[in-house]
Amino acid sequence: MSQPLSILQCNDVTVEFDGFKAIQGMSLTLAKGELRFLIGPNGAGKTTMLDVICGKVRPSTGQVTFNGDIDITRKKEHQIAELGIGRKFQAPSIFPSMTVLENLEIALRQRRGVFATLFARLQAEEQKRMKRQLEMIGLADQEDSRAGGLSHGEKQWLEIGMMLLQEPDILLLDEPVAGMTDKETDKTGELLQEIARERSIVVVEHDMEFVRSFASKVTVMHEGKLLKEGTMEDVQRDDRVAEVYLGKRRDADASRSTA
Amino acid sequence: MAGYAAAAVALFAAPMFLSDFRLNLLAKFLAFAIVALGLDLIWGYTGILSLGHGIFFGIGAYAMAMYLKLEASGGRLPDFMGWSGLKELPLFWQPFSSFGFAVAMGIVMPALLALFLGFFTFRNRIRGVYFTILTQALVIITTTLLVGQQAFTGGTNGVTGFSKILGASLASPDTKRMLYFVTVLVLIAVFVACRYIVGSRFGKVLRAIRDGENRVRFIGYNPAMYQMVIFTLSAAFAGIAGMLFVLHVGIISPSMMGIVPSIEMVLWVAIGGRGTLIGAAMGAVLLNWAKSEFSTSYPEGWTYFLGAMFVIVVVFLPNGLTGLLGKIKLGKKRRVTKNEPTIEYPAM
Amino acid sequence: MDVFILQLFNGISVSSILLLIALGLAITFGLMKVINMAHGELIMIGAYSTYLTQNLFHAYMPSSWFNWYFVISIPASFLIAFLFGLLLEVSLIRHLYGRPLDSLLATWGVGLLLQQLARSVFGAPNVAVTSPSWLNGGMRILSDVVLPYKRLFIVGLVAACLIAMYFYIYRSLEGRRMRAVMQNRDMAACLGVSTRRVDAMTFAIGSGIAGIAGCALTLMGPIGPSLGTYYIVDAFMVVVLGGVGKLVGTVLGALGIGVFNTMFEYWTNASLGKVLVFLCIVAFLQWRPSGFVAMRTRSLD
Amino acid sequence: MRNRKLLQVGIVVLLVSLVISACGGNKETASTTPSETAGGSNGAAAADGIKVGILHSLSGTMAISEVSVRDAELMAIEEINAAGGVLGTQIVPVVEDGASDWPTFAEKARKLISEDKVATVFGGWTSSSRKAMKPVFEELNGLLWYPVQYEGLEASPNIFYTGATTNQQIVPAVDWLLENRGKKMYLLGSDYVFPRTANLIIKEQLKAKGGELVGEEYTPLGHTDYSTIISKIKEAEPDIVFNTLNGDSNVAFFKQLKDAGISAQDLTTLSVSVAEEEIRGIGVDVLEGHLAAWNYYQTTDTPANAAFVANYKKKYGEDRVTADPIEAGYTAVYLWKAAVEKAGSTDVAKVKEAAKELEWDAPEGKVRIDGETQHIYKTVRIGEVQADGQFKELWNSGEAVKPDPYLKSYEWAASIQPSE
Repeated sequence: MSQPLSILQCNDVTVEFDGFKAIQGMSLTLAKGELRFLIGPNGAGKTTMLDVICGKVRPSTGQVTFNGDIDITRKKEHQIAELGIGRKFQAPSIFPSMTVLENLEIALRQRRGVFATLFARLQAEEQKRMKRQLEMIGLADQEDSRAGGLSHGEKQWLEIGMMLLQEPDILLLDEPVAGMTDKETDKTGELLQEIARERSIVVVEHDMEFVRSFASKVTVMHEGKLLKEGTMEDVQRDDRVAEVYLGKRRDADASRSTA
Repeated sequence: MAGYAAAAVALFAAPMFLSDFRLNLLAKFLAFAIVALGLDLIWGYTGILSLGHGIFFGIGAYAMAMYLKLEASGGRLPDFMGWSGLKELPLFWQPFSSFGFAVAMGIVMPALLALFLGFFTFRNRIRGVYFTILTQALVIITTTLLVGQQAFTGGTNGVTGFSKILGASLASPDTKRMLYFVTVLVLIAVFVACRYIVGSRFGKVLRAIRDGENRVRFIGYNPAMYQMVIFTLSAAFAGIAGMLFVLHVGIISPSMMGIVPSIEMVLWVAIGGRGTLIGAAMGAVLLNWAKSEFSTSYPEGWTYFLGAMFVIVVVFLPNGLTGLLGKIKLGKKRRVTKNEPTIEYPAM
Repeated sequence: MDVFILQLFNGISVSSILLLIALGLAITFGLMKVINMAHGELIMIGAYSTYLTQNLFHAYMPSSWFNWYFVISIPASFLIAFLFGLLLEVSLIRHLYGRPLDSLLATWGVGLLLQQLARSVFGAPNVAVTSPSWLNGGMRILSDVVLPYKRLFIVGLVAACLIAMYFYIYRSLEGRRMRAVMQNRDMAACLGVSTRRVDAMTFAIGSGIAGIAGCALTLMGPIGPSLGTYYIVDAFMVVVLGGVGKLVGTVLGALGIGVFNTMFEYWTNASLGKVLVFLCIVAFLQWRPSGFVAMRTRSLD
Repeated sequence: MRNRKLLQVGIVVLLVSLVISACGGNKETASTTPSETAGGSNGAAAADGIKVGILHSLSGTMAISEVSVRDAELMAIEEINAAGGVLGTQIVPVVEDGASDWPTFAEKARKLISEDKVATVFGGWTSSSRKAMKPVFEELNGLLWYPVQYEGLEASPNIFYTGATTNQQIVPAVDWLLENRGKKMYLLGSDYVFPRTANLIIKEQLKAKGGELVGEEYTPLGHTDYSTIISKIKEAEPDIVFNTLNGDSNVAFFKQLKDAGISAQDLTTLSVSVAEEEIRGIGVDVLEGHLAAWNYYQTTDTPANAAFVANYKKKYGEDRVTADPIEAGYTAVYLWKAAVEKAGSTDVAKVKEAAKELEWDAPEGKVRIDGETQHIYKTVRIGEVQADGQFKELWNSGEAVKPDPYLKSYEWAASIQPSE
């Protein structure tokens, strides 16, 4: 059954919260090196879908497999992260009392056991990678600042930087450009395309401008179900999508900060 | 480094300046400083508030007290067992006639209990306030059991009436001085260990857990493991401190393990300054010194002072006296940067 | 059979007392996430208020009226504890929102201060409160089963408090504001609700109910400066076991602890009974970390 | 970063030196100035006075009981000083707070003996505090006067016991109950050493004297709900409840007993920890008719007592009451004074020698120190609570009973004595 080229497969996933079905029988297949956009009106279950993949929410039925044959449906968050699935949350979540550099240090791909970290020394190679990452996210001159003191955009970048240092195979991004300026948004988009050369990415986004500019393949969700999957043109041409979005477009754009 | 060296020298030189009684007091305070260091590791650095450290302290203390009691009874039944109606030494008491066994138990038993508790609670993601209240429940369970099993534990009286350790008389000033030096050495060792832990990547993960436990999980760390390990370590430190306490004070009773002493231990750290090791240790020494100085002359005033101090520090000076001193010094230099070492304690 | 009925009643009675002391806490902890360790001292304030009311009646009212002091003392206790709560909120608690563990420590300090204050004002020994004579005696339902009026009264008092709270929270304008603030503070503020006022009111009401608990406790137990320390941990256990944010959880928590405690105490002894109950609580929380009734949220922390 | 390190170093140095200097500073001054005392004396008087320690809990849960004993002891010292002091010098009390915490008692005892160099110490209430202080007094060869009835099985060479031991309170009380109130006894106590040891003795006594044990129950200190216990008592149908509950638990127990419809007419209870002070906190309405066993009541009719009660009320307020431990604390100070004057010295060994068989007219009647055990001969009294909160004496032992802490003269108690 498993396609050799797919890195992530969600089969018939259903999520229930106290009787309310947030996701109903959703399936999703992600190929290696794919940049996939997940869109849909509020309450469509996009964020919940990311939660299922990264282990934050357990589906009541259905299965999620990683890299062809690893069943991650029942695995814990940290195990899933260790396997190579990274997650960026909607609100920037960095460690505010630690410095930028310290934030990056603990995000580095490394052995994450108690004893490994207790005796870990910062290797020259690791240092180089962190420096490079700092340059890339434009925080090189703030490496010793407390992360809590950064601006909102800087925090977003820091979190992306942390995620890249984790070197995951799949990146799950929840509204990465929320609160960014146009320039920052463009830069992020380019970065995502660059990353997608070696890794797979799933982006949940409300900013249609951004989606249109950078998406190759788009999945539309509605009321917890798959509505349409295809290229941006396919999706835009689809009647049902238009129906869901028309008249609702304004709402969706206005309340970007909720999902 | 120079400051720490000076502090160590001062501690080693203290016997030359202090009377036996004062030295004994200082030794007791230093034992308390060890508990404070352990508490700081889990509270100041990891953000877990345990109001149950009195138990771990107490278990360590009881282990040592059992050895001392058997040593003092010289083969006969310890006095309290007699008046509780026991006719022979209970089985679990017997190995405590060995000093080595007692010391090992004083460290291992609190650590194991913490490991056991931590294994379940942290894995089940009981944290923040819930964990804190759970530790209080544990305190009630332990003290009620200890008090209830008088024949085996000495009940509310606890265990007291010791005479010698490893053949040396506990009453002699030489032994006391020796025990003082042992306490200083242990404190330094624990302090160095804590410094290492805090500075290591492990320590950074701990702080990350304090800032956002779930976020740590999505980076790929298992916070439960880290919390368990640090909680266990902290309990072991408390156990060591308990053993030293018994040697200096000559008694342990459930009243040292209850809810009030457990909260007081947290108070030392809060007032000294959580999140800095030196603050925690100094808090323990200073507060206890002040207590023994002032509580006598003004028992009522002391309680007011203690309560007010607690409220003011927690509400307005979350970084304790160390934080306050830091602010004053920085203020003088007119140097305020983003780097200022104030720590935000996020919602838990 | 007689003993069974009596023990069942005792279980319910113990639960009702637990519920009464935990109700105020359920509000301050459950709705505001403030861990008020001084809750026990607010109970103590309620008890001393009752004592003062009694003394006032002794001094200024005709002795035939004395029996009715208790009727006055319930609102009086509520009011005095309410005022103390208000003062506490305005001066301290409002600096502690979002820092639940710090609120625990700071209010413990407040508790210490209040205890010492009571000691300075009323002296260290217990004071005596004479129960009104209409609460003496009991209802004989079987030849050997007497249900004391005082315990029945407390059960009724708890029911009344619950109903009053239900109407306040779910049926009044103030209550709606309170729920709005507790669920989404920023949004409520945007809509013109004075969150400061609501916070202060909520905390004060929680404190006031502690005062009523204190008043009721004068019927059953000692009245002294350390009165609160006997009940505070039990009260927290009730709230934690019940789950945060819903009154029905608190009711279940109180019933669970009260009934099991009575049963265990009957089968074993008081010390072991207590240990067993606490062990059960610890075990139960491992299974359901957020208590009987849990509210789910979607936020990260 | 560098600045931060420097700062930390600075703080360390500052704090360490502060502590050391604080501790050290006291060493220099400790020998010349005594601690501030609640008695209001100052350093000047200390230079030519005899210092004695007063060590009770002035804070914490035990303060309820112990503050009054401190008051009585200070009053005795004041009286003695007013009459010219002891050996022609004034007594200077050094008051310390045991804070209801046993290790603190040990610490303060050590301070009083080795730092303040007091001649003797009056102090303690709970058995636990005495057990904590005992090794200190024995190690440093100090002298402690302990004023509260206790569980016996102890006779330290460094302690004088001015409260009752078991054969001066519990044993005669049980005898009296078996003779006058019935055979079926229920033992109820707080969960600590005194009740457990007392009940151990009572159980032996019941076996020997044809009584019947129908139940035994211990509740944690601070227990406040007695509904289940009362159910158990009802089921057991005893003639007598022998009550060794302590402190606040008594309030809850008696209030709830009355609510359950059980009055003193239905069931005899005899308490050994409820005295005049406790009655005020429980309320006379629930206690009236219940019994207690002590060696002294405020109503005890001796000339010394009339003066004692009058002075105490005059000094501390008309609403205050005297009680057995208060009287025992007061008596202890006078006994020590008498011993010092007889010995002509405050030296511990000499005082102990002089104290043997010493007699004094205490408020409770004539007392005598038993040289062998360092306990005192006391008259046993069983009293009933009256509507005014005072006791009416129902029975007394007639003459002072010789103390026998190990119950050696009681055949049935053989199994309780330590096996040596």
